Amino acid sequence: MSLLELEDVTASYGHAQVLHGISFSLPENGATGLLGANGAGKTTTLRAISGTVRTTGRILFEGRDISGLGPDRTAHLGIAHVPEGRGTIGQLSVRENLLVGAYQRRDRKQIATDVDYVLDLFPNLQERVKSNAAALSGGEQQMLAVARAFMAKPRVILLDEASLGLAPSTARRVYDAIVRLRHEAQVSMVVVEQNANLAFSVVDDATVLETGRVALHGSRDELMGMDAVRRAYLGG
Amino acid sequence: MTKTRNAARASGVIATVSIAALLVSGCTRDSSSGGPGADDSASSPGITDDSISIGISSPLSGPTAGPGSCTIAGLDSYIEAKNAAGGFEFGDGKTRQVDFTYLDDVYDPAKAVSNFRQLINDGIFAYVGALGTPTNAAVMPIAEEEEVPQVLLTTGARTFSSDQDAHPWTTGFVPTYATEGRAFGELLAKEGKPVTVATLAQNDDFGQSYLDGFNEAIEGSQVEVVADATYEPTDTTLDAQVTELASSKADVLLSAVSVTPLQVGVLTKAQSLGWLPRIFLPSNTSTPGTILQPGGAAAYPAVYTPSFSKNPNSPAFANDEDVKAYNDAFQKYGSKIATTYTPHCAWSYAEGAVLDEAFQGMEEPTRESFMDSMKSISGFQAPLLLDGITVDTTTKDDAAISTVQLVQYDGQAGFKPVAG
Amino acid sequence: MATTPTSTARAASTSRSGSTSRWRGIAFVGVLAVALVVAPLVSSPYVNYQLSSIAVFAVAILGLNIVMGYTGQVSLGQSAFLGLGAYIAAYGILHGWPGPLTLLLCAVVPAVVGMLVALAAARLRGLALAMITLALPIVGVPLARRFDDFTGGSQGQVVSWLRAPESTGLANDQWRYYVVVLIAVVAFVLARNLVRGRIGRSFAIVKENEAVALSMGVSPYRTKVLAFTIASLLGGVSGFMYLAIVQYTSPETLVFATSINLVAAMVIGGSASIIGTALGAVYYVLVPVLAGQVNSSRTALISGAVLLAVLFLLPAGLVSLPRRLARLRSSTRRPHPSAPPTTSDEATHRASAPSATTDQHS
Amino acid sequence: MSYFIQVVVDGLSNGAIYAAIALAIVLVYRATGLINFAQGGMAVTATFVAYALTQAGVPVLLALVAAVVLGFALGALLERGVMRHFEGGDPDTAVVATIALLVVLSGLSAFFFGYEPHPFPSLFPNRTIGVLGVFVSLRSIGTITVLIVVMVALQLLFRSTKLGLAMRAVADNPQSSALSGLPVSRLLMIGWGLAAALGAIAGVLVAPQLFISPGMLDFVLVYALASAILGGLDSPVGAVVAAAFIGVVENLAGAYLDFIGDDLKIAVPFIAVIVILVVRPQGLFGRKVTVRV
Repeated sequence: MSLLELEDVTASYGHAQVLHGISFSLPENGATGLLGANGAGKTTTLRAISGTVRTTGRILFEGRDISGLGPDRTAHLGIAHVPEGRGTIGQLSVRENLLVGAYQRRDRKQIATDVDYVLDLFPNLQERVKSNAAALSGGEQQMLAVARAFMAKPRVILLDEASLGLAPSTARRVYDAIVRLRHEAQVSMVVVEQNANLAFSVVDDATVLETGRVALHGSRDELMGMDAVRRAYLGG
Repeated sequence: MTKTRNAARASGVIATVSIAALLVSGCTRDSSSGGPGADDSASSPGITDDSISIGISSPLSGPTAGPGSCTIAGLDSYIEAKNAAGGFEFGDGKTRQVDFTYLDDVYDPAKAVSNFRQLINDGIFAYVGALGTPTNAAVMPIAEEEEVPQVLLTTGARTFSSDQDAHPWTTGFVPTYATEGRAFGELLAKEGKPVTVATLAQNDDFGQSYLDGFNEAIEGSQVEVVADATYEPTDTTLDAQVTELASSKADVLLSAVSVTPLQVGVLTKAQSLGWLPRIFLPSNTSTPGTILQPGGAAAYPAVYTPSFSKNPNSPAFANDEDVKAYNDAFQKYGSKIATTYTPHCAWSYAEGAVLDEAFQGMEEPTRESFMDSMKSISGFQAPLLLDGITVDTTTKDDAAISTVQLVQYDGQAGFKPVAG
Repeated sequence: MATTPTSTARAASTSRSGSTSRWRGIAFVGVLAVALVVAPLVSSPYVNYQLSSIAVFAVAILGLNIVMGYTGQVSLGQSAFLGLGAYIAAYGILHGWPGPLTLLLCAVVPAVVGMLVALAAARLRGLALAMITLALPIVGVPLARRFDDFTGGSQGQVVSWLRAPESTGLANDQWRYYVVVLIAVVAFVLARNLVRGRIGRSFAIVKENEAVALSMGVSPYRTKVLAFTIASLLGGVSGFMYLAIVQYTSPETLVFATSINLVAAMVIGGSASIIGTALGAVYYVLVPVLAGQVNSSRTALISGAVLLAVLFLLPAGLVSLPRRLARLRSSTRRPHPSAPPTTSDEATHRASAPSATTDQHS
Repeated sequence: MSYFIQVVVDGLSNGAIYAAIALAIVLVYRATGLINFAQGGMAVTATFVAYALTQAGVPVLLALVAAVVLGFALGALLERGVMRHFEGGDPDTAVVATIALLVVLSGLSAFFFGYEPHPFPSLFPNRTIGVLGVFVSLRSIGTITVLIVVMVALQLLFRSTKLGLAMRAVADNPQSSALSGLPVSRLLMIGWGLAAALGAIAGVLVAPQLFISPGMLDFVLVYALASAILGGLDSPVGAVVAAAFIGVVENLAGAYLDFIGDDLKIAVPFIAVIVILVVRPQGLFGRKVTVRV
């Protein structure tokens, strides 16, 4: 059974329909990518999963239909959404942001261990653990956003454009940590990324979206072998 | 945004709303009343053979709404009671019902002007009894321009009474603040011995007129002002001012404070500092139930206040005929408008009687005739006025009531005449 | 998403009816112009006073809308500039200065004061900025009382002026109406061009995201100072207009409550909308009048309830009424569940905008 | 000298009044991130509940408890019934909605109790104690004591509890908080409820001095807002210290600076606040936030 499965999902803002029937699935411990141009519906797909946009169709998580649940409910079930633009809580310190991530957990001792783990994973955060999130650099904020998502002990992390606005070397470091997280913590991921090179360093397979529809699906190697994909997303 | 299309649609909204507004006010230029020479007929707007309409705009919401509502409630009580008893008799031999319209101006001059224009538009004959210095000041020039009577105003500012030749359509009703201040000064000057005084005054024409009247009266006497302070009506407390004045250890405190909680604060603070002067309070903040008792005024050697009307709640007047009539009428009509008593309720009731008197002297159904009659009342003992206080509108430089009696707090719920 | 759903929808609707709507627009302006010219000739002095009041407060709200609606900065001090303008006008008229010069000073002096305040305050945001702007009327009232040689103190100043010239054959109320409406129309046309132009775009970018503004070479600080300066200028001009129709000014002109009511009227009319500004002024003037006709003793309660009701039905202001109606009509045709609680289109719009901008550059 | 101390003590008792409301402002800002004009309306409404109860013969302390409970319910109800409608939309609209609530709440209070101020019984004995020629009322001492307790409680709530952390997170960034699984709606409801409950305490503390009326807090709110902002907005301790500062500075300026006098003393704390904010935008006790690009 897949961990997460979308069946013919549509989504709209007001009268503008953005998704026209998306289907894909994510296996247990898998990582899948969503590629596509701007406006293809990648972000909206993530929002559909986390319940911040109105949808039709079925979204199955661990076999249960979660469509229609709000973000706090889906978070409770184990879906952590790292939104585009990072979404750290600016007035709270790094540590407090991490604790907010762990809000729904009751295992205090394990929370403390996990805080140490993510601070180890992101040494930059370790140095600034008492600073307000708003005072962090873009890269640090992105690291904090990922770390905070991890603190919820999710089954799946939805990662939206983690490299946006970052210098290439910083983006690389963020993705290195994400790869480590995926393997060490056994967490599944849905990755939306403009930079397909970065995306392919994490995911096993990917779905290409075009104007709200699935255009293509394939494994990482299949997609990287396709000229069209390479031209569009790999800068070559 | 997409310009023209939305613009055209929204403009539809504007147009609709504006048209609605015009319809609500329901009138075009031709039917407008008011202006001098606008009417060919003999009678002024707002009066027919069996009715006359008058209007008022006072604060009915916001911080001054308490007194504001009372200026309407008392007048309304008098008018409706009289209407119910058959109506008002006029000097031209006709009996008319008074049609009374009141509006809320939130103590905002622009709203007062708007209300006044609306009332003229609705065809009132006269504008009577409004409360508030800035609001009435803004209305006065328009009243002159439109030649609409703006009479018996419930404000003690001198502007409305001191030069009636310059402002022929305007008269004040209650004693000016200067009259009250002068009464205090005269009392102290008459004692003929050295007295030190501390003054606390609101930082506006109310406070200033009070001090002016007081200073005029003590000129050349042995009374000396040794400390003075002012306050803003918006201040939270006056503790700082009282502390400053207390350090003067003056014999007398003139506390020209018009805000109830602040006046109570003054009374409590001074005694808490161990300063127990004789105290003078203005007529609008000396009600025993809401000010003197909560402020512990009984602790002071003497608390004086000028008075010209009977307090309908005082046991001393419980059997007074006027008070009974007032209480009945107020119960029936005014209590719908004002929930809490301030002296303005009694004043505006008395004002109704003065209006009645002016109607009786009015020989023609015109505003000119009304103003003539309004300005020729003298020696009239209006209901609820204290014995010896009479209405005199014949002076050209003072309000309709130009005398006050000083009374002294009896330590409980009432006042007694000043000893000596 | 590069294009937001709302703008897609709007773009579609314009392309569908491009030229007809332009003609409709021109026809509308023509009708409006005729209505504005003819209205005072057929209306009573009272109606003219109300229409003139709408013009006065429309200009005050216009200033507020530039700083709040278009640039996204809080201002709770607009009444101070209204009052300042009124006092300057009163002083000028009583000292025999020519009208146009007085009007000019009513614009320039508040603009300078506003600019000085903004130079200090524009680095702040949110509540701190609210605080500083709020201090203006709070401190302004005792200042107006203190300098009574200039202001007439708490009694205020009656200024009887702006009588209709004999040659026009107009009554005073008509003449004053034309004067204030002319000023208002000029202010609105200038403001409309301003917000549609380059400066307007920098306002919008600063409102959207100051970081993006910086990256595009727009200084948020300078933009905010400019917006405050324009707002104060318009506030001062509205003070001149206030004196023209009320013929009186006192410390009550600049009380804090007026600022709050102006903010409410601005939002009710429509934030960042020129037409919304005019609608806000209509609301500001007429609702108290209508409330008074319902029940004079309950004006506060009625006004508050009306305010709340309008906000509930039209969160984007009166200006969104046509759009709202259109949506209602189409949603009765095609049943639609009510909007999700946390994501309104506006929020989506805002969240997706920075990415759209970045993408254009990559 | 004793005059100087008396002026300072008077300033502190004024400051206590500002501080009571400032704490409520800090709470509501911490919990909702809004400039909440309805704060004063909720406090006055809850205080009127206490007033009505004392008029019916209920002891003040009991009336206070009832007002706190009803205040909480009122705040939560307004959030649920009114403010939730505006969440996620234009913040200006939400602020104006709080203005509308203020107008409606004071209109309702006026409907039942009128606009005239009514005396309100004090929780504390109406006596004054004098030490070395300086006098201070037991009411002021009692008010300050209660304030310190409330201040410490708030500080603990925000700094050391999960609820406090969650409330701060929601006020700052509701979307992200929701994605982290925080029950945003419920937390906002609790925030409004607590703000109104604290408003009830503040109202009952200051009403004996100010008298209860629908407009009781209109001007105090302005001072309180200045205190809250000067204190850094997210610091209860800062708000109280700033309120004391404002009260004392205002009184000293009125007493010792002749050109300021009693009329312009209101300007002094505001100018001080402006100067301090320009130099230190985060306020006296606020944490510095540098927004990186």
